[in-house]
Amino acid sequence: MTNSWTDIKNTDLVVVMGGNAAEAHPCGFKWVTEAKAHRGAKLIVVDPRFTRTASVSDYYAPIRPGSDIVFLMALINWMIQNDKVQWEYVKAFTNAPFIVKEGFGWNDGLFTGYDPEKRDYDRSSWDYVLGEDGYAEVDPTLEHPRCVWNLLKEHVSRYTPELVEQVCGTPKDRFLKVAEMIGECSAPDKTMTSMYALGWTQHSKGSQNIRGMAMLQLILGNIGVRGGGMNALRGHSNIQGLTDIGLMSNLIPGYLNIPTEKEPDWQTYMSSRSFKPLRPGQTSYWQNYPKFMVSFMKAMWGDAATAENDWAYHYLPKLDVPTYDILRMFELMDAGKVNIYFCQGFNPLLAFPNRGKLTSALSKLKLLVVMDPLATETAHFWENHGEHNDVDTASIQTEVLELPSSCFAEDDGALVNSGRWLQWHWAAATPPGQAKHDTWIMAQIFLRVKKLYEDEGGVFPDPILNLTWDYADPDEPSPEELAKELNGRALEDVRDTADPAKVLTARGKQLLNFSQYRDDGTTMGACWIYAGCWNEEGNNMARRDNNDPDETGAYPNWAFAWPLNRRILYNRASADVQGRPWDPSRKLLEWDGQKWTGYDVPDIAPASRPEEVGPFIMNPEGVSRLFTRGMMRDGPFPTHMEPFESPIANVFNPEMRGNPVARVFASDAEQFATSDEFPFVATSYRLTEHFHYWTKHNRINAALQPEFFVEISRELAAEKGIQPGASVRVWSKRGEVRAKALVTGRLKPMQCGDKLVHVIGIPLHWGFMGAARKGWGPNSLTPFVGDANVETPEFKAFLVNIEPATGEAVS
Amino acid sequence: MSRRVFSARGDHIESRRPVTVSRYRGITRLNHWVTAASLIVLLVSGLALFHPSLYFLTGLFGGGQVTRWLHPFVGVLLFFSFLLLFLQMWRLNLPRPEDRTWVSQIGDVVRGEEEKLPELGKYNAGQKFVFWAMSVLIVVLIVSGVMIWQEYFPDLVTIPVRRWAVLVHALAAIAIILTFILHVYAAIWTRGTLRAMTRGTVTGGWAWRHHRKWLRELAGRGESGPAK
Amino acid sequence: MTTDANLDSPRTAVSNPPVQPMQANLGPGDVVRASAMPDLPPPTRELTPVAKLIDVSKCIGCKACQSACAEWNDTSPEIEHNVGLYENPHDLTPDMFTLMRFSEYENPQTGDFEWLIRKDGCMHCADPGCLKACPAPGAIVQYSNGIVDFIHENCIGCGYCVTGCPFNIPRVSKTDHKSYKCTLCSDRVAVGQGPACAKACPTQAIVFGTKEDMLAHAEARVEDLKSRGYDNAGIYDPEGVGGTHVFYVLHHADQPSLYSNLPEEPRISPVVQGWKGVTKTLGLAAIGAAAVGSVLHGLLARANKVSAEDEVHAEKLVEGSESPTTPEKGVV
Amino acid sequence: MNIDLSRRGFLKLAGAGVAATSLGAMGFGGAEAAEQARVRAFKLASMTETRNTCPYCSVACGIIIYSNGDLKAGEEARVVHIEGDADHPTNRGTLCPKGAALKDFVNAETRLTTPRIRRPGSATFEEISWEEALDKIARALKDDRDANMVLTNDDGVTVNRWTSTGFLAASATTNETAWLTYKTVRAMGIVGFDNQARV
Repeated sequence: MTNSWTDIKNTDLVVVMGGNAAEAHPCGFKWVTEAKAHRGAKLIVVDPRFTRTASVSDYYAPIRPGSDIVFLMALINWMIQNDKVQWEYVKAFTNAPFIVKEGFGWNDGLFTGYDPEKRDYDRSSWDYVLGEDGYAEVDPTLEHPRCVWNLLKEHVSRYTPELVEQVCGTPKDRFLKVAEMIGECSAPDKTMTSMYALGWTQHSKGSQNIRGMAMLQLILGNIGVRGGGMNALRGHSNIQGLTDIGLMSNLIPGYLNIPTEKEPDWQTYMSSRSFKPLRPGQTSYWQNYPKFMVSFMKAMWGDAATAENDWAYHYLPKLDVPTYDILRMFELMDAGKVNIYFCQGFNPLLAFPNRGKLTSALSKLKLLVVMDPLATETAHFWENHGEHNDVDTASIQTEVLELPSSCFAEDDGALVNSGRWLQWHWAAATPPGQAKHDTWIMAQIFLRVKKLYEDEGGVFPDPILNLTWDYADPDEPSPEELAKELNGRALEDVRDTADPAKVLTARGKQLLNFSQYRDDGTTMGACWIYAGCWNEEGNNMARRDNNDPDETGAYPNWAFAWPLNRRILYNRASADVQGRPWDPSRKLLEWDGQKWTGYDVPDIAPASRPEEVGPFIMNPEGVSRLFTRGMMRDGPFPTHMEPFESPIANVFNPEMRGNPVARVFASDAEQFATSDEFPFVATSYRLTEHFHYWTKHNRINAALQPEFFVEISRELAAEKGIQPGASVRVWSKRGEVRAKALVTGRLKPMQCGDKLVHVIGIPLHWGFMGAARKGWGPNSLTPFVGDANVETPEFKAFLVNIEPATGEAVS
Repeated sequence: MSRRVFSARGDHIESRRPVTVSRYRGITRLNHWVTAASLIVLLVSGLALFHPSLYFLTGLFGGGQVTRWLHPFVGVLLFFSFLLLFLQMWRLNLPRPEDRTWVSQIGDVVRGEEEKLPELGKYNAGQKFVFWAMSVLIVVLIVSGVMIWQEYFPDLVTIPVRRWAVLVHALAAIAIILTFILHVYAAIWTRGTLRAMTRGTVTGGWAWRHHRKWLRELAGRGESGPAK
Repeated sequence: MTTDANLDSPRTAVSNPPVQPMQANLGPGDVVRASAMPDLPPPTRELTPVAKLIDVSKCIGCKACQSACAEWNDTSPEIEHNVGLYENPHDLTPDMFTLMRFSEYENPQTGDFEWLIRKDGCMHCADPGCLKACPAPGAIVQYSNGIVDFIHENCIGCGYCVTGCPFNIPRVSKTDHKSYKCTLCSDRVAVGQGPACAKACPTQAIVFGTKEDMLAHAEARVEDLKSRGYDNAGIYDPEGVGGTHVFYVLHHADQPSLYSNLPEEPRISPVVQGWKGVTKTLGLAAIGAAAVGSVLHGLLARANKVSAEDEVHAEKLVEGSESPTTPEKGVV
Repeated sequence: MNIDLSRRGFLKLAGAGVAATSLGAMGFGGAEAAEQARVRAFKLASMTETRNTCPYCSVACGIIIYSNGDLKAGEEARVVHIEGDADHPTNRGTLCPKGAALKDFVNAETRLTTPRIRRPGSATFEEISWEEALDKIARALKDDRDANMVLTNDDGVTVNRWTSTGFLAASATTNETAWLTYKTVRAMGIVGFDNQARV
């Protein structure tokens, strides 16, 4: 989220598209009802289903799963056609005036540079024209035919209300009403917020869905302002934190990157990262990359990381592929190339696509280690549960260790919410039986491996032997010690760069914030964006002052928000070019002639003059991007792509299947179906009564939603002879499930051109463990393909068939 | 021998001097008293739940929960017990022409001037009234009672029907209590009656006075000893 | 941890529950009506009426109220089957005091689809049918703040409350044979807390406070709904049961039955009124009169006795000196 | 540790616009001892309060755990009730149906209480000691790493990556657990590293 949950109360219009906030985030959705009740805000829901969010909306429009880009680009087109643009914002705060290279273009659904063999684009033409001074050329009048604005205008001109009706199945009048309501928010004193979640991410072009809305929000001037923003409602309590800390194949804490093979040394690695400004006077904050990186290396390896050995750069693995993400790992596992796999509080057997493949892959492991508070399906994947997990137990040679871990009620520590708040919590209970804290388990594993290397030697033991482990109790590092490492500490006195005589933080003390990070090895800090969370003022994550001056919704003294306790990202953009708030009644920051003041920590150097320094300081341009250059694999603008399994051919290019650059493994490609055999569109989702696969272990939640079901329209039920509450069989090319049929008027067939599209809704909360009735997850059916940029699986649009179930057994 | 018209099987002259007449067999008496006891339990427990001022009566059964549990079971017992009585008695309780006369001369009945009344078989019209009233009310009570029997039949009928059932049950219960009072009072007021249900016999004079046709039929059969 | 008794937080319906021992503040002195106790002593004081307002238009049907209710009351609703509906459990049960009911409605005026979700549960009627019907003294009480509570120690499990309730709320347990329903969290209210459901409700579709405050809030909500085109928005606080201490804001107040058959004009059924009113009085009177009448008749009137003469006649008859056949005319 | 609570309540019930209907207004001001408590005994009396955060979605609602026993005092503690924290700016004491039933998660029948192992081909789990389980893991890791660590690629570039062992991190563990996990996994050179954010 660029903004916070509590900030939503400041909005005038909430657009819930690609999510179902009322259902998945009820207590966050509270702030929508607040905005409605107190500001008279309106709520629009665009969703294939009439959801619980839709039930309290002011306006609802249906949409075919996987067609969001058409809807979003058509909205942008409508805004441009109807002059619903926040012109001052667009001109000053976006890259609309930037001139793009001649080679760039779009044809037949593809951008220039496509190589079907490699399934990849040559992105060299997707860039600005650079002047001799190294700066990008711009045309502030937006008249240059190659400026981003004119290219965008042309790009979206294809997306008409008629196309929306044809591709999305949204009636034209519904689309136009939505466009009108959104268009009002182009006024500087009106804001709209976008609340989205996995309804947009779980597509093979998920990143582009989000880009689409982000562009719309920029055009309306809604980024950086109170009540605006792009608000990704993250699904789990700490996936924000785990991502911040970089628990992903290619990440280093604070959104730094694990190097690739093409970066064999430190200099090469650094050269492509500390971006130079693309416009004069801009901040380009990533110029500080070396400080963050060196401090991280010092946090990892302490004295073993020195300037002489390039901060132990060789200790870091170098990637040969973009990521070893989950999908790739299971692909490798299924090919017999993975021997040991750990699942820490994670239940992949139900969480990833194509369960048949997952079971097959897990069966090829030598050792599976599951650490979890609960008995998960993954830990029991080898156990035969009849139709619900029909495996040949004896033939599975995987050894499985199931380790009992503690849960939230039993440990201290911080979780990071969707609004980037780091909130500390305290243990209230004793773990049951022999259950242990995850920190203890991880420490034990590490210390034992280290001991083996000490005793026996082995392959490249250095990064293990030299890992910093200076904890009071090495067997169980305390949360306090770990949190302090995340914040960072002075290894030598940290001095003011302007006045070296002045010691800012003395040796051994906690760093104040990341402005004190150094690239000379005198500071250590694991996660620069968290710096400030536990400085010499104490544990700021545990702050509990709920004062909110002028009730802006900022709560600046409640816990700690990264970065620098900033509550709204890009908040400099809440004021115009001169630094006056766009909407004085919703002031966030203003330029007082000397510095930025207001309710939030400025997202800009406090003394940066407004006319000189752009608000988007992380970008070398200093402004936001309507055109993303070569930063996304599938295009600098979003272009319509059908799901890999779709009942309709791509309207721009009937030959194109799915996302043309998404990674597809050969065996998975064979399992993509067509609508001849599988005529119905399925989409998967959460229900409010459950949290993923956890709450089915809880008696009360199991009672509130006891059994697996699928939702179908009355029309489809009539067509297939399905009675409400009867059992149905749903199958895809990859597997099948049996479920109860919930026949409802909340799903209606959609007329897309000459095709009537039926949507089947498949909620995801059942498995074969726990208190609820045994069932299946949608992942028995879903295709094994992810988003082209981040590999999030396509769970939201795929093809199935359905029929009344004959008998109970499913083979 | 000739067909019994006014008497039941087992009715016979028990002794001749003085004359005693066997009116109810042991099994019938037992049946009657089971029925009577059930009815008393039912009316006490029912009244306890009917009116707050009588709720204390639940104490007799060990509290409200037990009373609530017991009442319907005793109701079922009563129903079947009475059913047996019914099967034994219904024939002699069918109306006869002399009943009309008896009813029309009810004043003579109350005054005890029985010599003015026609000769009767085993039951007079008043007794028959009690019999049929009991029969009808017990059916009404068991049917409405099952409808409101929360423990086993909570969903047998809809709540509106249940509301009617509970009203009908109450009204029928009042009626059956009134009938019961009539029955008991008549048995006491008409001296010499009670022994029919205790010892099983009545005196010849009692039979002569109240149920002469019955006595005549038994006498005409010449049965003077114990039944063979 | 603060466990200070002098909490500076306003002790509102939405503050955190206390952990310091506190005296429950709802007692016999606050009871204004009790089942089968016509001669209840008058209450020692008068509490301000409270109410729970359920704003159906803000409700997202998330069932947090159900969850919080079961958790707070330590009930354990059964894990049933899905029968093609969102309602789970499928009905109120002795272990589920409140239930979200879902109805789908195609609005003929706007052409829009609407999903109307209503939290069902005890309405805490000012004139409670359950209390009227209950035969067990003190099993159902009404406090002066309006809460109608079942006192389970006194409950006998007869189910008359089910018969009496105009909203079909009480459920009698198969296990302990006691009747259960929403208590409005009387145990929480007794220490100055709002009900668990109101505390949990994410969108504050459920709010709790004095009835006066709640009515004012409800009226503001109705205004908001009217401004959004719900011309028939209104408050459901039915007069037929004297008003309720749980009441609704409805977008279609003109058609309460749209909301899973919310009664249009609820009142205690006349049949129940008849049963608990005139029948009870007249019935007992008739029984009393009959009993007294018999006794008086027995005392005052001559008993019907068998004479010695009758015995002689009988003997003669048995001896055969009198004709065994009935004479034509039965007069001797 | 700044565990002290700000007992500042939100005077205005968030948005409901219901100005605090206070205890006093409801007649609960001067609580007199009732002669005979008729309502259910208040079950939180004398419990220990602990501030925590709901572990489900990322709204991160503030919760208060009421437990029987005080961990800080070195006692065993058992959760008896969990309720929304009314002082928390985001959820203001409210909870969704999952959060409101958190106690059932902590006390679920399917909570794991002892390390278990499933041997190859076996149809059951059997209990195993922590010592044995951890040693087994360490041994397996060392052996697999030594056998499969890729030190250089085909071009002779040092790559030091280990792809035959993978690690899936959680989605609800603390930052501190995450950091310790990160250190361990990265130091060994594991690249098959991912977390729930992927889906």
